[in-house]
Amino acid sequence: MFEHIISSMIFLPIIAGLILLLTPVTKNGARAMALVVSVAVLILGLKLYTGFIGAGGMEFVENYVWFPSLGINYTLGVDGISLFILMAGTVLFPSIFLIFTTKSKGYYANLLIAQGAMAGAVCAGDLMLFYIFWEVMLLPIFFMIGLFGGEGKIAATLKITLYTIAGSLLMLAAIFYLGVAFHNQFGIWSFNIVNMAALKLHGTVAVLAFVGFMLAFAIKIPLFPFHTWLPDAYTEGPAAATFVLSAIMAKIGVYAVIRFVIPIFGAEFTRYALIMAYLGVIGMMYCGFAAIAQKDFKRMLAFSSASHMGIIALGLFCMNIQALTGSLFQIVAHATSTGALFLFAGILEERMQTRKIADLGGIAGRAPVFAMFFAIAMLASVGLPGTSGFIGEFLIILGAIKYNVAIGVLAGTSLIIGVCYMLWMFQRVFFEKSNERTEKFRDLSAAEVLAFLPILVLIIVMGIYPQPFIKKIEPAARIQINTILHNMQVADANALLQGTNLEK
Amino acid sequence: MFAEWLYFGLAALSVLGAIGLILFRHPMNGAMSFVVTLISLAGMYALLSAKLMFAVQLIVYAGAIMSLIVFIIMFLNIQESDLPEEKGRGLYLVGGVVVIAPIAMFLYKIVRTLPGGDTAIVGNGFGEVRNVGMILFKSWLLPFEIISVLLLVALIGAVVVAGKREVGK
Amino acid sequence: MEQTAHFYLGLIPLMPLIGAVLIGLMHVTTCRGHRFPDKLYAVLACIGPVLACIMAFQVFTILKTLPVEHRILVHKVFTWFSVGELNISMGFMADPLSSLMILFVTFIGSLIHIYSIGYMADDKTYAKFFGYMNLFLGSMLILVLGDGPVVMFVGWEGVGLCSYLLISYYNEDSSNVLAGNKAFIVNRIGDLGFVLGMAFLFWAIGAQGFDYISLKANAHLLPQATAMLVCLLLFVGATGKSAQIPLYVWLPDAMAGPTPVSALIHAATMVTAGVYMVARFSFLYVTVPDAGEIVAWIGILTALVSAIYGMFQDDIKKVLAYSTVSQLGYMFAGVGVAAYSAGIFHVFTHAFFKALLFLGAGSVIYAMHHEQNIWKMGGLKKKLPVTYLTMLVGALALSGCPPFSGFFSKDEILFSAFASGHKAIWAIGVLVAGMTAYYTFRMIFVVFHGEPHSKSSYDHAHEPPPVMTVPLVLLAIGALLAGFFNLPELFGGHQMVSSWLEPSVLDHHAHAEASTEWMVMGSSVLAFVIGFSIAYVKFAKGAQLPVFTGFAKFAYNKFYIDELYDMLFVQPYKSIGAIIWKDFDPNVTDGPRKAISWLYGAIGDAFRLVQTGYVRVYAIYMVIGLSLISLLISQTLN
Amino acid sequence: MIINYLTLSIILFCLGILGVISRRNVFTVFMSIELMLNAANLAFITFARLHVSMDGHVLAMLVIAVAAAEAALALAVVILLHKHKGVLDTNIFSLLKG
Repeated sequence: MFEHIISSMIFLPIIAGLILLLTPVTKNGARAMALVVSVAVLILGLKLYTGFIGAGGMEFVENYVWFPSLGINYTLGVDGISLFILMAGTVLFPSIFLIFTTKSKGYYANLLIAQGAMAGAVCAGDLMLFYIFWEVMLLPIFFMIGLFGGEGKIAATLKITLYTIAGSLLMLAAIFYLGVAFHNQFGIWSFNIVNMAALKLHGTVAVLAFVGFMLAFAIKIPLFPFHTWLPDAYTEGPAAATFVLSAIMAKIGVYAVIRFVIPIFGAEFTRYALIMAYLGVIGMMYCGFAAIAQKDFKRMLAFSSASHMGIIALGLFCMNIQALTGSLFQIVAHATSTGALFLFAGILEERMQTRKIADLGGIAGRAPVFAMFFAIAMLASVGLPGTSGFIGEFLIILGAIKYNVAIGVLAGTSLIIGVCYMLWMFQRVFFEKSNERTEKFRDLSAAEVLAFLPILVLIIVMGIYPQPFIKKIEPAARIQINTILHNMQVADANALLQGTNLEK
Repeated sequence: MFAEWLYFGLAALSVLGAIGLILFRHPMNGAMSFVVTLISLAGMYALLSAKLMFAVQLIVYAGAIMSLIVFIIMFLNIQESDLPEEKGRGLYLVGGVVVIAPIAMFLYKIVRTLPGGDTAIVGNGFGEVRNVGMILFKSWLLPFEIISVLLLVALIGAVVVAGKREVGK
Repeated sequence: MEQTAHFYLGLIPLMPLIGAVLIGLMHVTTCRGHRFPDKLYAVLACIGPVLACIMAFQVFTILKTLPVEHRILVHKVFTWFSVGELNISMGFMADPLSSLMILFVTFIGSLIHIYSIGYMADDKTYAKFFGYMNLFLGSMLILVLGDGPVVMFVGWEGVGLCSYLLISYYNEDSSNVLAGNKAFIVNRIGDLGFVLGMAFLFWAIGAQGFDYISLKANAHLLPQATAMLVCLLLFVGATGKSAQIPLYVWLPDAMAGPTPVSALIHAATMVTAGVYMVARFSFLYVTVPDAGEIVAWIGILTALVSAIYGMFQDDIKKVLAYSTVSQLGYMFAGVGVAAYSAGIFHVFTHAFFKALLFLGAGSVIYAMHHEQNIWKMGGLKKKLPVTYLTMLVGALALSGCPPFSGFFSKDEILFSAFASGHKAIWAIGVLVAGMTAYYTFRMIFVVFHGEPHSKSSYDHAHEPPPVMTVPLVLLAIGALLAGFFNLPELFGGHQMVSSWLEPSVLDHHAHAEASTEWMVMGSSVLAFVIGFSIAYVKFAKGAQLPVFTGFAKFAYNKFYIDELYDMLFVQPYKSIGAIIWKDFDPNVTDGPRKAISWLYGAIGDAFRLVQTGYVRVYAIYMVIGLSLISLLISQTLN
Repeated sequence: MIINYLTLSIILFCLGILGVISRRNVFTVFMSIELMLNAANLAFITFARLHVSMDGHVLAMLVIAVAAAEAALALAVVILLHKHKGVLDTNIFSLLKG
């Protein structure tokens, strides 16, 4: 089991989920099983984390030939980039099963499948394998929103599915193109990511393939202006689906940019990074502004999440180590803070049977523990020093300033924008006078406190002592940055060469 | 030479029969016309040394299937008023010919590329019951069995579909 | 000896923080069931600050034993985060500047905590209040002791958060919460300046180390333009935190919190952070005198504007709030003209008399059952003698009456401004001094002299318990004597504070003739006398609620600045949000998607026409297709 | 000549198509389909003769069997149709309308 630790982390939940779907288990049995499985995965994950060296390369590699004729392999591995996304999912999942006690069997089964598929997408070392997991992880979300969502669930399901499928089909085409290009250049078939980095791409087709990849990831992240599926899906989806989407799945989009786009499309990446960076920062401001106009707290959180994703995406495109490390750190930080916020929103919605901010108020007086927990997650989300949100945001702003002053200054405004809508929402939901609806609000139960405690502890620990995390992230980020810098030098040299040619 | 004449005679008959099938308004007339085609086709089979098929065509097709059809037509006692009004029939026919002509042309072009061969009667028991039977039950056993299942299914299906008594009340 | 000091350095901010966490945990775990007694919380809350205060004294004395050029202790607790050339340690530094700051921060903070035991006695969420207070003090100590700008920023944001929590403490009333939001958001605007300043500073000279010592050593490498930019951006941060133009609007609203909170914000923590920061970065500001000029002008204009506001307020706490803004303006004028030690000295004396005034006001409010309007008080002199006397000391110090502490510190700033050639700033400063005397004694006279305006509450008024009056007396002594620490040589003093701060701040020493010094001092005293006399004439014999007209009305409504900001920033922000959400997002951003789905629908509708439902028609389509294909392929055959 | 037989097969097949698409009487349509089957059979048998292999015969026989099965079912449907609607019009089947 331990030599196949990643495979176990992927397939244990998937198989458990399928078993749940196929057998007539009661909903409590399903929940218990899901909890046990996710805790087992957590134990595996902790073992993986402690065994991880962090030298920058892939570790815990598993490699088996799958389709020899096409060079498609079953390749898995983790490095500093994937480790934390994997761990974020692993740590956060058990709490869902602790918190949501009243759902049906399918709810838990789908969550388990999503967990496994996401682990697979993060650890895949082969483009085709990645693509398969990438698509599989959408399926449970599709069912969860469609089956357990709110009033507009069908429209939301269609929207998210069509958007993401459109993106990923373009990516599939780009993957095929890469495979063929690889075969043409080296005479063998391979979809291995490490091999792909050796590929030399030129011309319009390369740009198209780059766009294919970027579009798929931009939709998943979501980068402005591809974010319009997000508010609907996050709002109408059940709490756990929203949690999975915002806390982990969106991060896989960011992860995929680092993992695939930077090594394979280095030249295109450096050429279009500025546009992407602007998209990121515009998305941050745009969604931040949209958030203040929301009357529905879940939709507001959705926009806030999209706004933060803009900042995280910005960090990718700044092409320096601070911003990239910040981005990767922020991935985890945002997973914990926004994940927790959506879980709180789920609890709020379940207990109050409303999503309208105007219907609430005075909850802090009824439920001080809930209010305090919410406040901690909220403060992490607005990037207060001492919480996890600050480190990443600070590093990204720092890196952005170096990359481009205008972008850096705009990115800095996230400090203000975030706090405006968050505080205003907090005021209307938790402060002011309570009404007959919120009078009845029940504070968190012991099990819920237990479920949230690890998340909150993580938020604080990552804010006060982030260095152990950064130490594992930085070497992997440095490799990517070196790739980028190398590409920039090559581009400069080419430009120089062309210049001298013109002079002659 | 005689075979040549015979072929043209039969071909003319079969085409006329087919045209009749398409043109006659009443299905009874069409069916009769169609029988002519079937019988002339049986002659064609004979000319092509397919002795067993000649017999089968006459007995099964012209005999059994067509009599079933004619029986049903008579059974339903079709009046002029039962027939659908087909006002644009001529137009459809002309249009159809226009549309189908390229298909025919295409097929004909393909056929023309085939090697010519003579159609003299082949002896040695070619196309006789014994030899066809040997092939049928040796190399075509599985399709044969499947066809038998198909016939069974069709039989049951026909009974179920046509045998609903309660409808029409 | 130094080892102990290092040990203390880490512990000083930790003490109140531990208290905060402990109280917080106790409060949260017991909030639904049986609560711990309030006394326990009170003791727990006061232990942290008092211990921190004792340790601060220790550090101060240890530092004093060291030779002047070695008076700097750095204790790096752990590497906070390190990415590439960016290395940030969670480190604490004690030098003359920060040791002086923590000394009075912890001292006054402790007194305010003790005072709160009495003031908050009948509060339902006693524990929560003290948890926040401890957190506040801890954040301030981190701010002061941090060994680099990033660690300072932790405290910087921390005090912002705590001010939010405490201002919106009575959170059932939405106006209080709005005031808290305003404080936090306005502070955040300043913080943006701070962060950007840090970023520019880092990319310019931060690679060799991003703490004050390395920065100071490398400051000469900084290009002039960058230095200017960094200084201005950092000053934006300072205007947010220290309530200067244009970000001063939050401070008066911050009066929504309990009075001890106001005292803590105004005296010991938070608002002085901006001045401290400018002094801390004096090594940058001296390289660009233009930046200092801007700081000084903004400071003195703030002083003037808020003094004007202060003359027309009718809420006792608002008068004090504007006086704080005004005094902060003085401090910035001081640091702006490169008289850093004078600025810090004013911070020091101001901490005493402003804490005193707020706590005194708290006593009055406590006695009057949470009545804050000065026109409903009056004649309280007899009922609250201790409060009256201590507040009088505070008022004299605030208005710069010799020999109270405020006189010396304010005079030093004015003198520095005059001597360094900023005559206009000096002139405004003297004018503001007169106005300060006027509105301070207007408040004192209306509240304590004359006839009671509200008989019933006057009858119920009584002197608060000793737990509240003892801190008042201690602070009054401080307010009286603090000025002597920096007695100018003119009076035979040795300028102890200035020489103590010498190694930390790069003072610009302006020298002038003794006669000039006498002239400057004389004009300040004259301004005080004039302001006091006008107040005496108008209010000492009792006065009624005035009706404001013309300019007075304009000033009473604070020049409508809040309304202006609301119109310029808040409403556009909300409407942009609404436009994006209601119009732009569904129509423009989502437009392509909608267009595509419409296209699909249209194509589908078009194809519906073809679907007649007649089998024969489908067969015809099939044949037509077959025919077309045949035609195509026929072309290739001969 | 082999080619003549195949040409006849083409002609009959095309007439069959013509019958299917231009007529609305169920019987005629049905018999037109039979006609197409027969055209195919003729082609099978011609090819069998061409290659002197009897597999074509077997196939033709199987086609006849299928035709028989089809006849049985189709006539059952026709009877039902006549019983229900009293018409023999193929346009009665229009459930596929979009």
